[in-house]
Amino acid sequence: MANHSLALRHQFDDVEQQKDASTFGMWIFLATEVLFFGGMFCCYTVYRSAYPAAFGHASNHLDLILGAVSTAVLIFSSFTMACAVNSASTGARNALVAFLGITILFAAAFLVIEMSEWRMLYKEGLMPGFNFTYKEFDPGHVQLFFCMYFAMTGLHASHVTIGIGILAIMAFRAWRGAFGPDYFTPIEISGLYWHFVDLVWIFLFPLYYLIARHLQG
Amino acid sequence: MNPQFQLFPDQASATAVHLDHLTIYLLSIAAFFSTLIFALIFFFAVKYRRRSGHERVSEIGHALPLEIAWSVIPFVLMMIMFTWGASVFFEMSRPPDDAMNIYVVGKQWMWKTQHLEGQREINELHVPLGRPVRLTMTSEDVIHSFYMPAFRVKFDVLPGKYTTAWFNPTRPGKYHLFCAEYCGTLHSGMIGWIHVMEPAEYERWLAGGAGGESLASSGQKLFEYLACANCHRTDKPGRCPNLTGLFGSKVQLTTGETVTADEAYVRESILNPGAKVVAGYQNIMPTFQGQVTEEDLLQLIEYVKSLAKQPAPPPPAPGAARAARRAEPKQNR
Amino acid sequence: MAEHIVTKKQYSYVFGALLLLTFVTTSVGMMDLGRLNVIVALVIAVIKALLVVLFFMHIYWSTKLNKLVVVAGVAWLALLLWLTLTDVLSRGWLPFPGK
Amino acid sequence: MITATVETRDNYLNHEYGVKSWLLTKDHKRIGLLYLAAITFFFFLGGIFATVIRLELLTPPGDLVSAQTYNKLFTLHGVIMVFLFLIPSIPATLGNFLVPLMIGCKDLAFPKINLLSWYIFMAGGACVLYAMLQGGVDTGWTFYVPFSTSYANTYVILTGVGIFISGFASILTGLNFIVTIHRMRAPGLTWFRLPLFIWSMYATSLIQVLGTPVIAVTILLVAVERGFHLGIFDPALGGDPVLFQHLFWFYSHPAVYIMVLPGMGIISEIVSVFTRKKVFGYRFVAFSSVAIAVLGFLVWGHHMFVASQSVYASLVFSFLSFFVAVPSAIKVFNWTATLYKGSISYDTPMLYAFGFIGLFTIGGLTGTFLATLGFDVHVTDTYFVVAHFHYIMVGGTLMAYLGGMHYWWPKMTGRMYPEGWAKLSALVVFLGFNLTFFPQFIMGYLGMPRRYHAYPEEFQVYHVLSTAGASVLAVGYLIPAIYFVWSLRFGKIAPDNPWNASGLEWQTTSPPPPENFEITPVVTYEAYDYSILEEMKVG
Repeated sequence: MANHSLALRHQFDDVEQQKDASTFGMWIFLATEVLFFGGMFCCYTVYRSAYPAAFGHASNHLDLILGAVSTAVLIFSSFTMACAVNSASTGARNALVAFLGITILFAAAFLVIEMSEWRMLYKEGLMPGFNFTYKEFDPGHVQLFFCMYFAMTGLHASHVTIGIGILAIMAFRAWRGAFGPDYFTPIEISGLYWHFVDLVWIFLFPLYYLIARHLQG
Repeated sequence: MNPQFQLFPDQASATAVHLDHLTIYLLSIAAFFSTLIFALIFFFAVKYRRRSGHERVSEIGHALPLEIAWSVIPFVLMMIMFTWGASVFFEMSRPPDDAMNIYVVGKQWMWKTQHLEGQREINELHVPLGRPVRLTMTSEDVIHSFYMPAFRVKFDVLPGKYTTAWFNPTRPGKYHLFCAEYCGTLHSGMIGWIHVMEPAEYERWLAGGAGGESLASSGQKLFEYLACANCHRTDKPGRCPNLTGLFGSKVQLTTGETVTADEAYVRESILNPGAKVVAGYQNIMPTFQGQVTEEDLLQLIEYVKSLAKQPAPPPPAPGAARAARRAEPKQNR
Repeated sequence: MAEHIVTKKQYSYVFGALLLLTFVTTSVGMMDLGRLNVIVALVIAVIKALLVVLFFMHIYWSTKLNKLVVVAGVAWLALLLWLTLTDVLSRGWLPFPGK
Repeated sequence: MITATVETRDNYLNHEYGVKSWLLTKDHKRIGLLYLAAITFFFFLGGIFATVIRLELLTPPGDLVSAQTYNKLFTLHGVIMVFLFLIPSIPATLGNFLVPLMIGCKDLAFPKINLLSWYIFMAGGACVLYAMLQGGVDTGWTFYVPFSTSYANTYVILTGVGIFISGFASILTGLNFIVTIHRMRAPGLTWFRLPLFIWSMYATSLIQVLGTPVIAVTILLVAVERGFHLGIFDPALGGDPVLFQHLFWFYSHPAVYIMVLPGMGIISEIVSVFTRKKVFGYRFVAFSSVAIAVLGFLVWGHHMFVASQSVYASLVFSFLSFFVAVPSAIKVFNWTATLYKGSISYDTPMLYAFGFIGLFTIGGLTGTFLATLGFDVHVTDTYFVVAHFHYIMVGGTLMAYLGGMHYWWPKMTGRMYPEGWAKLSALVVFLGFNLTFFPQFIMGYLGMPRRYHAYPEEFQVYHVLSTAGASVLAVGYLIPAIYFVWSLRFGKIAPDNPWNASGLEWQTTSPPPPENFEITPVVTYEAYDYSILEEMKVG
């Protein structure tokens, strides 16, 4: 009981209510995030339906293998995050810290892969606003494709970066022994956030790397 | 025509009259309901005012029939609004086939208008009485909105595409033209006048202008000046599609899609030739972005339109053949 | 709400499925199947998303309220796309202004 | 556990002192007051801009300020009033203060996030103020592309960032309310025993949570496009300016309901208390709030009938728009029916409620005009629209806000306001408002476009009337500002329940203790059951 009252904030009646409220709040925040990315998905859908051929040409400048690998990497980090929550719930402190560490590592790996893709596109002159020299098929609409690509992957990458920050804090707190089987809501909530970041990429990958490749006509 | 003070705007077109009838319906609905609410509030407030601290109330929680009544009745009245409004909107949206075409280009902060006969005006538009006028409009920079209150006509003018509005003036006179979409510093200076003239007077005005050359022939000159005719040949198969009979027809593209050759298509094909390549041709045309103004584009389009009225020559390619077979203008909509 | 503890073994099954689906979608993406490409890629993406949401994010064992929030988020996104596309896709259906 | 004794009257105001105790507070009541201070500042700032606008429009030529200055004035008026006053107005002040009190809990679910939201809001506001001091912005609050991205040469990005940031304050407030209302209601307080203000706050929060992120990302895209010349909405590349308008109005139309729904909640409270009756058709009024919130997301395209949206989309949006009118009508009729056979007293909050119902009726009816396709073509982007949304936002939201401020002022401060002055100001506000905005309906139908710095002479009569009304209105707003401050020191000490209301917030002391209730209340009766008060006295 003493352990509980440490973690229980005054506005709540009991730990159960507090935990419920926190998870519920996080889900609402994630619904917000869906709509936040949703605005960009809407732009993508409109432009993709209007200029399929240009999107096809542009899509072929992305490295499919790199995209697939980064997807796998991010999914793996999501898996280790789930394992981290599991470890937290069983009170396995060392496992928790280790799994968080692996998650952070793979998140960083994802960022490295993504940045190398960006670098490649920059060198090829496919980065609107910085270096865009593409002159072949329908350059205007190809530029739109890359605008949306960089806007969406950029927003996603910023979420990954924030996620790494959050997970680092969680790992530090876990290492200090802040969590136990009866109090690990922050780990669970960070996990939800991290899985959401994974979710977004699960859609970004097919939209940019897969479905337009054969549309060039 | 523009007195110092008005309660009701000029009605200078049939659409204006139709819209005002709708307005009268809307106003009577509003008058009825607001009077009803105000009267009830006033009546209740007086009748049931609290007397000497004595609180006697009758609790009536709710009454389902009443709730249904005051949901359904307004809804039915609103569906009438919707249907009526939509029919007026359709009238506003569909220019008659015999409408005369006038081009409008908006830019910060002026309206440029061009008549097919070649007359150009700035912040003014002369039109003949009793003939429907279709405006094909575009903008050189930001979004504007072409607004003529006396005709109840308003439509946004966007960069990069053509929008249409139409009106049929029924009263001669001088009417306001406004820009209704905020467009920057001198937005309120982007105003002008619509002059509705008797047809004979209009003919005199047309003849008196310095123009002399029709839009289509200006377009033809431009077509030759830009050396378009080197590839788009009309006498024999060239490297590019023959434009005779093109306008208004269906065009098959290399992607397998079929598009209608309308103003937007011609415009895009000049500025961004690679976007829609006709089946059977190579993507070899250079872009003319930056070389032609919006007004030049309108002249070129008008020239391409004038070619549509000529009979089509034998087709050079299968795709174009299909297009040519349907070449009579405006039947494929 | 009783907390449901998911074992690492269960997680690893989900992970395996996700990895497999990624492989499938990538391979299919390399083939030209016409319109089918889009359908396959999106269906697989939705399946993957469902796996993540239901199991990694515990929605499968979660309260109705949390499920409702997920549905609401997706529904509102659908609303945004649907009504925007109502406009974008129907432009130029008739020779009306607004093309 | 703090055991406050009744004698010392420990309350949230005197519990702690000092600037730090305010700036680091996690008490929802104090945060509500922090918001109150901030939005009052923004209201008067926006009001100053409105004053200069009205003075400029006194004469047809643009002779008082330059065209560029005028454009900045109406842009800043719009941006500040919409994003920094109206949207946070009722939810962040009265909502923050009242939601936990009304549902009988100690605080919101996430007090730290609540404080954070105030800081985020202030950061956003500071950005807008900084942009204003640097030279302002002239795009209109709508930020239409491509003007905002490529043509305006003012501080668009800075203002956009300000709006982006303050949006998160709005999201967090909404999130906090939803969780609190779901999870923290007092024992016995079932959904259908909730006060209608809570229902309306819940509906409002839904919109804040689901709508705000879309405007955030839209503004972000505008800022990025402007900063790096990407071309996302650039027509020269095939980008679509109309797409921007879709994204913008997806939020900005429902945002109108963020502004007016809380107002409707306040009116339900006030009408009930001052007629001593339950609100007629409680469930209809409650569900109509949620219905408005949901349907409000389906109608945004009625802002774009002439924007070159497809005719079919316009038809769909026009049709759907009429559905929002039904729940709005239900509310108005139910309030009116509540008066029937009541015991009506004319205290100041009730005067504001009368004003609200009348003005909202006019605003709502003209709203259905604007949803009517053909009619909208003529009046959109004219003063008709300006008049319509001021009837909703100023005649509706602001009247309700002032009514609510008077109603809960005793609870918030422990002091009564001077009743005579308050009644006078309510009357002045009502008259001034109508004089300001009614002529604008006529002017709009005559064709006077909005956002005009100079205008043709035939409209002058209406502009003069409008400016005259605005000066009356300004007086009407200054009077409460003065007497509210005055009452903090000289007002009569307020009893715990000055209106004999039955809500939980009135069962605690005025002002409430830091923990709101000494004993967590248990609710056994429906909202607005005034017979319970008699039983309590007897008991």
